[in-house]
Amino acid sequence: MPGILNERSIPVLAALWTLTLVLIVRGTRVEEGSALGIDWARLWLLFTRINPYFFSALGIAAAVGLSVAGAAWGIFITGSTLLGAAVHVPRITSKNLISVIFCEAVAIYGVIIAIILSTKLSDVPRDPDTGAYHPSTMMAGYAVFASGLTCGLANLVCGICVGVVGSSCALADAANPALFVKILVIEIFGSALGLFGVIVAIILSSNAVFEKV
Amino acid sequence: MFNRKHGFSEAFVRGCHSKRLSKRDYEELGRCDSLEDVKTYLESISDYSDYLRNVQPPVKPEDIVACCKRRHVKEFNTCQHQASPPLSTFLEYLTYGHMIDNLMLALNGMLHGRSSEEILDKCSPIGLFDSLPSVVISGNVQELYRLVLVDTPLAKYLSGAVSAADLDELNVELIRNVLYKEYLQDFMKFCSTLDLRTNELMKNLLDLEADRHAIRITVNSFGTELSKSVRTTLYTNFGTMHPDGFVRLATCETVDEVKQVLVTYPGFHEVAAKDDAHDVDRGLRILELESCQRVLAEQFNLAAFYAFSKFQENELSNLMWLTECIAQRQKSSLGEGLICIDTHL
Amino acid sequence: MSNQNRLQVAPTVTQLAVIKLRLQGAVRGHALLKKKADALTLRHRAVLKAIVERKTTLGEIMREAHFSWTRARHAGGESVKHAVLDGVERAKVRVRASEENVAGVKIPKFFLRDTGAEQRRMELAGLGRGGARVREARGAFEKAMTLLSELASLQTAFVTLDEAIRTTNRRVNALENYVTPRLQNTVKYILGELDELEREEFFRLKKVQAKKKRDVEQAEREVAEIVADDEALRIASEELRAYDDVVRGEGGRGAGGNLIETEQDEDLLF
Amino acid sequence: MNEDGDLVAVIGDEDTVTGFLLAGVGHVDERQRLNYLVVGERTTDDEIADAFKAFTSTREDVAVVLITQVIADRIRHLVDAHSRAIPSVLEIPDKENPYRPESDSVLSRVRHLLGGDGT
Repeated sequence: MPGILNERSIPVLAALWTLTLVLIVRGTRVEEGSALGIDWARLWLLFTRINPYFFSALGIAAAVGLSVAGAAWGIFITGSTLLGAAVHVPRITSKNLISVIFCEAVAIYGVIIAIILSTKLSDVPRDPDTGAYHPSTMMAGYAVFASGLTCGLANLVCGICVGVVGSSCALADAANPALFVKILVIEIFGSALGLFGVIVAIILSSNAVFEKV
Repeated sequence: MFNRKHGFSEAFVRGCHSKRLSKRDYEELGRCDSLEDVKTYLESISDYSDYLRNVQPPVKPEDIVACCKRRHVKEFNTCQHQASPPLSTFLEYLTYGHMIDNLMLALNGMLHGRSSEEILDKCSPIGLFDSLPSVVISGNVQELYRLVLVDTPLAKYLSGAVSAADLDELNVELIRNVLYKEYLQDFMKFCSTLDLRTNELMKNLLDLEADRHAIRITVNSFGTELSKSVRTTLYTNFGTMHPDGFVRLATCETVDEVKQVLVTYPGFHEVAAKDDAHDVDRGLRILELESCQRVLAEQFNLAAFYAFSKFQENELSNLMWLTECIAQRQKSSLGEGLICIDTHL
Repeated sequence: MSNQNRLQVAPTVTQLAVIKLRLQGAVRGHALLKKKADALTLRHRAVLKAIVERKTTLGEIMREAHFSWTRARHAGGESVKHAVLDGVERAKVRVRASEENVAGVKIPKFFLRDTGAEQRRMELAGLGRGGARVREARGAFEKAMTLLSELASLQTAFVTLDEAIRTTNRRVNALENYVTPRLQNTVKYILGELDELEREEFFRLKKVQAKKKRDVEQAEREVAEIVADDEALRIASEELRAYDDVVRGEGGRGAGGNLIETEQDEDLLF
Repeated sequence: MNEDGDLVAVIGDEDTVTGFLLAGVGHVDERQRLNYLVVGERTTDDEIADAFKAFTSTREDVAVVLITQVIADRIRHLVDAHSRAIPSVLEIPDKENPYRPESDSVLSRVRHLLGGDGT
């Protein structure tokens, strides 16, 4: 399967994405008159009525899913290079497992955040009069979603970053053992990126409280 | 994304590359007094031991070079077996150069009625193609032309450049160089379909190769019957010197004139500043290997494989030079042929 | 005198003259051949010196030639080699033999000759790679070829001269040790034989003379006795008659015997 | 005798032969006979001997036979036995082994004749 994310496919994907958005927006448009515009009020209504638990679940899924995707990607990049380089220089395998472990750590961040987020969830009934959720519940839902997304995206990119650096590290180590520690430092910085995401995610989610009012 | 498919091969190639003989190794080898010493040294430091083990004394230069060649072929083949497109196509392109040589060998051998085993024996193993044996046993030139056209990857070059009738009359060396020119141009076209970075790097490398090809043809055609108009047809349609540099090269008659042309190009300035005529060739090779070295400093692109194969060739030629020098007791000339770009960072 | 070491000739004066002439010829021939042998040996030595010298430089020249070819191969790769090996058509360099005369011995001498045969296939060898080096290597090997052709001439000269010297020496030796002594022996033999004959004749003549003298003396003495004694005279005249008989008989027999003897001698000789 | 002159035959390893071919001694006649023999790893002594005999006795158009010393050693009896003046057999050094005058059949005769001062 050829790579989906290459130079030529990105514009196509962007166009598709835009088209989808337009369709969604157009689909929600009120069928009256000929004014071609977006019915923001209706969209807003739609948006406020979405269940906060849906957002929470989506956030948790994003946290663990994107992190694992990033970690896997990184491990793949590092791993394939590591294997190739190890054919001729077997000694690098054990040392360069650190790169793989760094990638693995990214997945663990995701899992941790996912666990933290999922412990936030608790059952909050709707307002019996309006049938809507209390604004603080809604806010908690959004916060969990945002925190999950933050953590997931950060970890995805971090995983790729660590993977690329890790693969270079394997090559450099194979060529010259003295380079290993130097590149490892770079790798640590890369892996710290994921941690920033995790910290922000934790802070973000700390505001989210599902409680009965 | 590059690594998903080519990461292993790239790392493998780099692993092979890191096992190249380094400058220090060459220095050590230069101190050897006999080929037995060379053999022992090679066995002790590098991956050659497996290949050298079966070499019986007296050791001949050919033996050591053959071992080196076997090793390179094995590396290359491993790489090729691992490859998936576009790397596999890229590697195939790398074999075409050897294929052209093999084809010319077959053609030449056939014209002289050599036996097919003899020809196949001499063929470079990297450039073997499935139908080569049938090409070799084909009875006449027409048959050979047809066969090549039908089942070899070289068909597109051959059909474009020469006709069956030419094959009989033209000088084999001319055909070889015409094919090589077509091959370079096609390779260039292929590279433009690859990812941006590879394309960029390969463009530089192939430009240089095209210039080298043109310069060498010019220098080597002095004093031969090759006319200037024919010479022009052997130049490629790209290259850093294309087109006006090639036009000027075409009119050159001495090495000095070539140098004057070269001086105007910044890349070749240093090469042209040398005194000896042969230094031009050597300078160009060094230039090529240096740019290959630069390419190897980057990861995640296919140009590394090209650089790898160039370094392979260089090692082979270095080793040949070294062993011959030692065998012929001409160690004073050792430095003249060795080109070692230190591959280790 | 043994029969082996001389010619079987009649020991006559004519033969002697012939043999003497032959001996003279043999001696002169010997001197000439000796001179020729010396000339050849001189030349031979010169050739040997030259061969040794050339062979020593050959090592150096070949080494250079090989190395320049290695350079070509290094620059042009294996394909250059195949291009050359497969590019053979007609010989461009041939050798031409001419002959030189040293003391009557024809010595072949090789000259390199460029036939001008076109070497189209080889001409462009290494066009793409290493062509200039290939041309250098060609020059080096052509140089080696020139030296080798000289060496070939010298070596052929050596072998020819060797052969010629051996033949000449054999002849000289034959003349010296066989032909000349044989002729000399023959001369000696003939001379000896002639002497013998002469001595025999002389002796016989002497013998005859002595007897005649004795007989004459005896007759004279008897005549003197007869003169002195009449009695004796009668007896003397009787006896004288008898002597005449004897002398006639003896003289006739003696001459015949001699002749036969000489003939028998010659027969024996032959 | 050919009016163009006679040929030079070469018996040697690949590089030596190639060098001389480069100099232009190579010849392929109408009957596709070659005037050179490339001795490789698989060439047997018999093949060399056959070629040597062909160059020295059978073929009339060969005046000089060049043979590398290493190979001459393999058929030493034939080389030593060759005593005719034409074709003359020359032993040449090959690229790896320096010239060894002591094993040259002509030179050994030379030294014998010169009585020691041959070198």
